[in-house]
Amino acid sequence: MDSVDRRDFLLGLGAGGLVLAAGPAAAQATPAQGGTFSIGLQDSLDTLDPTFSIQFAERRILHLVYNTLVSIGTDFSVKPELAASWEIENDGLRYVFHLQDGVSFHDGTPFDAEAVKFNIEHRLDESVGSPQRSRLDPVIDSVEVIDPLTVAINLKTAYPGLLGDFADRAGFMISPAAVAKFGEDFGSNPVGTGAFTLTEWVRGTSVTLDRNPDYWEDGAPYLDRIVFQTIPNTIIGLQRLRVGELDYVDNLSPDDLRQIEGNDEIKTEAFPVGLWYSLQWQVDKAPFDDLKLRQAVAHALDRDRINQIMMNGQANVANSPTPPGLWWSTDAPYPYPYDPEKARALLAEAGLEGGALTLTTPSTPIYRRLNQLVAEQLGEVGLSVTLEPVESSQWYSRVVSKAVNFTPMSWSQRADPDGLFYILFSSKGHANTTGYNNPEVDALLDEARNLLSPEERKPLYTEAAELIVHDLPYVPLFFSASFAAMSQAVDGVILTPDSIPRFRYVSKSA
Amino acid sequence: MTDPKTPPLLQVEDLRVSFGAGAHETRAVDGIGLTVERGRTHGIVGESGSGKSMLSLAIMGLVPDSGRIASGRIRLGGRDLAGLPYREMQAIRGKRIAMIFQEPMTSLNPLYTIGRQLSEAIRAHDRRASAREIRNRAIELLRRVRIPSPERRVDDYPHQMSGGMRQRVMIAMALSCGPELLIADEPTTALDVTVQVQILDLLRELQDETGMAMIFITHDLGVVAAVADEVSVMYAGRVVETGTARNIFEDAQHPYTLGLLGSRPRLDRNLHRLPTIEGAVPPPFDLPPGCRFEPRCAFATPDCAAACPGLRPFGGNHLAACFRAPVKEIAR
Amino acid sequence: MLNFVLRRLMWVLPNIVLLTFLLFAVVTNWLGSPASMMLGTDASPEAVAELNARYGFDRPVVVQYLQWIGNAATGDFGRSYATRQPVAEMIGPAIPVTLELTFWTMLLAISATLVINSIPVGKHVVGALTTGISIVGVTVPNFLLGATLISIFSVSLGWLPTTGWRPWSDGIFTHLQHLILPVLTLSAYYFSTFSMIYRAEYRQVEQQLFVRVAEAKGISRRAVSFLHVLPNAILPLVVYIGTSIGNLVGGAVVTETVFSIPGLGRLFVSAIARYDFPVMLTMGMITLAGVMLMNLAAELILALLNPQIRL
Amino acid sequence: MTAVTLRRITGLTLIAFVALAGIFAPWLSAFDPNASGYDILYPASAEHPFGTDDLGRDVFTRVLYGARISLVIGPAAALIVALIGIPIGLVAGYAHGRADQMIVQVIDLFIAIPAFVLALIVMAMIGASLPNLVFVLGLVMWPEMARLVRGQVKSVRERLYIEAADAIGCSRTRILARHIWPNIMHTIAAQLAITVSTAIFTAASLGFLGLGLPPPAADWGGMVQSGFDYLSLNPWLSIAPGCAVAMTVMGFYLLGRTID
Repeated sequence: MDSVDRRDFLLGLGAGGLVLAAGPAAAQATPAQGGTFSIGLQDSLDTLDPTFSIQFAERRILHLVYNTLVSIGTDFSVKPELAASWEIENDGLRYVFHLQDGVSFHDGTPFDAEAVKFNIEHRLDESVGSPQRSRLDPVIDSVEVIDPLTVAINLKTAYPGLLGDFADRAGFMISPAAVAKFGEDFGSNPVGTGAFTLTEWVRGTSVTLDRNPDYWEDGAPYLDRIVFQTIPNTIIGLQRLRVGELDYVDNLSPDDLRQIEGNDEIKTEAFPVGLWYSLQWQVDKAPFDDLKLRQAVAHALDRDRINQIMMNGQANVANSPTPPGLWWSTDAPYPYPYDPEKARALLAEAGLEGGALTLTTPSTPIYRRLNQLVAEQLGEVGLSVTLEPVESSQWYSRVVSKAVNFTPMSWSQRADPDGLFYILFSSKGHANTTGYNNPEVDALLDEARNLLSPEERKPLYTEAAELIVHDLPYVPLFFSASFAAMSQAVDGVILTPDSIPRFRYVSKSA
Repeated sequence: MTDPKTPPLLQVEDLRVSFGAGAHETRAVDGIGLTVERGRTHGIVGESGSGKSMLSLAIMGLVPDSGRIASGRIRLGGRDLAGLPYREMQAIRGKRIAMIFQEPMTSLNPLYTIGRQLSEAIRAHDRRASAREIRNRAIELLRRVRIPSPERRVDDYPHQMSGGMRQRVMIAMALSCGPELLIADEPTTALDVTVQVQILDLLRELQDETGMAMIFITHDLGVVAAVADEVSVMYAGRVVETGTARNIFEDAQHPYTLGLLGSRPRLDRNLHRLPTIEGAVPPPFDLPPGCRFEPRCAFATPDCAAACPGLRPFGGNHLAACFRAPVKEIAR
Repeated sequence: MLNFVLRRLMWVLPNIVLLTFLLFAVVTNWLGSPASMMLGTDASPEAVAELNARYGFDRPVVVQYLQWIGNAATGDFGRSYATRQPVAEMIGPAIPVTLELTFWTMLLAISATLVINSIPVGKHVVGALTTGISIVGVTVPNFLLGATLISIFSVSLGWLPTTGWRPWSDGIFTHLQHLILPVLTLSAYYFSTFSMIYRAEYRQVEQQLFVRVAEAKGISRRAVSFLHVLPNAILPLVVYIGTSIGNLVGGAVVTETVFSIPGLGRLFVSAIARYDFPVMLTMGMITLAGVMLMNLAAELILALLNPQIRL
Repeated sequence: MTAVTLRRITGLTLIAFVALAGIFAPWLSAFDPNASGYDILYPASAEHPFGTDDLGRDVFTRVLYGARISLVIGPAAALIVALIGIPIGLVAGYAHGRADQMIVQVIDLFIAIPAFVLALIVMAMIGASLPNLVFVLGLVMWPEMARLVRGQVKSVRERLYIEAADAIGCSRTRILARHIWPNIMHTIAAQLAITVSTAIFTAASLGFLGLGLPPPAADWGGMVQSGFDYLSLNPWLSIAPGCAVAMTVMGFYLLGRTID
């Protein structure tokens, strides 16, 4: 099923304290050359134009066809990519990027400062209609070409997430000449600077990418060809992996792994940080404007049971939006432990015993499972819950337009706390779909945004997190456990914490 | 009449055609004997349900799948055809024995031209003939059955022809391989009276030309009188009387034959007639225990209900199956 | 004949126009602004207004429809809201896929129907067997059959690929290998419906006198069955296929989904799920046109087979 | 026993079997069809004859309860088909000339629209729920019924005695009720049984495409779909509800199929 991507990666400046397990990139000294790498792809693809891409699955291909301005590592650190280095000036209001020399697009046109300027202005152009515009427009003031390999971006306001955006969709550099040539068809004829070029795209079936012989990074790529093959579900993906039709399948749950237990030819790896699963509602609208109802729901949910059933107990129950182990993590106790009696009492106080709720259910299996458990548990405290199915691809736009009041949600983790906290919980956050507006939280987040050192910022986020968890715009549920399975012959898949595997440096031994 | 040295063309002996098995067994044809000499015409007369059509199908080897030849022999020039597999019969059907049917309107496949259907009959027994040759032969056959401008009509579809024309086509088809025996199953029944006469004339002429023998099945004694040399009268699966045409028409012995003769409209004579036979032929699954005609017979005695009479001679080859025969005297 | 075809086409066109207009009106009224779908979620009201004006979504439905149908007549069906591709480009590659799937399926279903039900030997056994199979075939849903076949031949035995579609360029063997299970699944249903209709008619035709006549000519049983009974018994089947092709589309939708075949059925389902209106509309039109053309084709075939019908 | 009788008896037996399973579900199974459990995707065992699903629910129990849903959807949809299709068919069959022509045109127009595709579109638009599903099924299936009824009325009318009744001045409703209806009743009843089977079949197909009843309803089509992901862990998850659909559909189909 399609899933609209909102696991946007927002990277901060000070990723200092966080070290996650390094990916398998460094495992092999001399990667094998050549071969075809086949990947099972469950989601559908709409476009390979990063300006318009909103499907999550598209980005694993975008990372092959294009380069981003900067990149992130498995430890959330920002690394050079097309920008070899950069300076941040003027108290974070001006970013100057020094570009790699000698990079050209697949069509032979050079990648230079003008190209960067075109890319950013293209996304800002209202008539283009890029979904990234609303994100960038309030932040970016102007783009200046200083010399062919130097470009400066002036901001309207300090924005610690800028580099994160440039490691992500806003940072994919497309060929201005190709945009002029293909116009609206650019999405089917992508031209970037990446390690692979699009050879064939049979919609709904496969995407074939061939190695870019002129790729600018030393050595890479190692493979001759990467093929993404559409699979209808994981069972068929795993089946094809077993018979060798595929080399790689991911998005696997702990239950899925049971199907390949004991197979020596297949290895599995866990994604480093799971998605933050939660329930959200509109706190400024009946019935969820009643804190007692929200608390009753929180008390009614047995999150350990949910973890046990959905994730085989391998997920981490979430007590706040932040998983343990990050520099801004807190170990504050969760104020709403599983307590059905208390939930009933709260409902009685609120006069909502026997109430009826509608829980929006996107057509993704995991949400469908989650919602049935939620409905069951809320049913036990006397709340009758109707599940309203919504096609996945329609779901998030309905959440944004506030047509949905009560829905499950999942967000990927960000390298900087400003990432999730600001967009979700600030009243000005662009992804604040709950109507949550707590001036105290706003003040704390604004203040933390303009500070640089983690030590100074941590207390502010800790306080904000406590307020947020108390106010319950979201009920935190768990951080998921998600796995990738691949042939033993495969090396160099990088499982980043943004849940987008990177295949650029993959090699395959014969 | 009968040359003792050469066997008759067709000799049917004690033929039984059964449907079903065990307690459910019914006999559509029950112990029939029949002899057809070369070049002669044997008429078979009976009401519908008497088994005369099944007899002809049995001779053709076309008993429906649900039935079978239970016993008896069908000798064609000495060779027994009964029980021959479909495949072996294939070489005989159409080639040595041909058949024409009652309903010319439905006896041709509506999807094919008559030329094609004729060609199929020719090719079935002559695989070496060229397409042109076959077509010429088809046209020639149409000419022989007096179809005007056969070169044109050969490409017509059946629905473009009248009933009489179609019956001529059927006859042409039957003649295509020069059969020794032609079985004509009520060939004129469905046609207008004037056309009937034409078709009968045609058959007679063709018989003179080719010297083939004919089994002519009908319920119409008038027609039999016009064509047959020998006649057998069938009732409920059995032959009740057989003999020369003269025997039957002038010296009928069996009450059923007399009944048939009586029920025939006669314009030439205004004789006192026997009452039309009441009732219908009993179905093969519900036969009376004794003489099968007993329930309808004006002359029946209790003996008739007790046992089934066999054929008895009444001079020469004239046979009849009745305990009370001759009955003419009784009737008078 | 030509006259007849033209007359019928004159009748088909207004029907398509009427039905697509209904679809158009219903969809635009129910789904709200196509602009918000095109711009995505965080579109500003100004952008929506501008796009509305640019694409003319603010005009009356009739005007919009006329424009659409006008463009459609020149082969321009607009662009997909979801993929921004021209609709014709999206649908184009799906057409041969579905056509090929349909071709093999029909070939298998029709030839199996005709052969199995016309074999002159062992009629009782074969008859009882096909009646049984037919009943199972029309009542077992495609997805169950598909799932069972996948679970047996792909998952357990590993003989055949599970799902997917490979183009001819991947090699004929690979291509056909991926076709086996979907074609089997789909033809099971068709074979069953076809068999029922054909068998009933076959038995009627078999009783006809001309069949007896053909046998009396001394031709083989096979020739009688296939040259005389079959061509007559096939006529109602032709009519049925022509008039019910639309209902057969449903099976293709499910089967293409089960086996992830990038054909029209799956495209249609995904367009419906995403409210991808231009694709939906074009697919709707293609389906209707297909149904009506199949009706016409059936009549023509019937006329070709049966000399008694004059057009 | 004729083939038709044999089929009817088989059909009724299947329907009775499914109906009894649905009615006595609480007695046949100790489990709650919607209660989750910790035994996720267990294969078939004595305790769970069809194993458990991805929420640890007993598949056997859910298949049993699913009978209730199917046996509501099928007959309810057939009722709607009857309420729309029969009157229109009767009117068209009895009307002469232009009126008949117009109704036939409308019926033909609707028949030209592939029923399943129409059902897909409408379901996607109005959203899944039991009443919506029944409504959509009724909406797409009535033209077939109308066409059948019209044909039946026309053929009965052709028989002389209706003309005679017409001639002696019987009212139209009286003719319909006294002369036509008794003659076509059996055909319509058979067609209704077929309609029930088609409705259940279509509902299951919609469920399989994700447009059936929302979870946690024990909707057979939806169960097949969600079980598809786990065919190798517990094939019963898809196969058992799929077979239940086939059995029910076959039951009604056999009941309604009067020709060979």
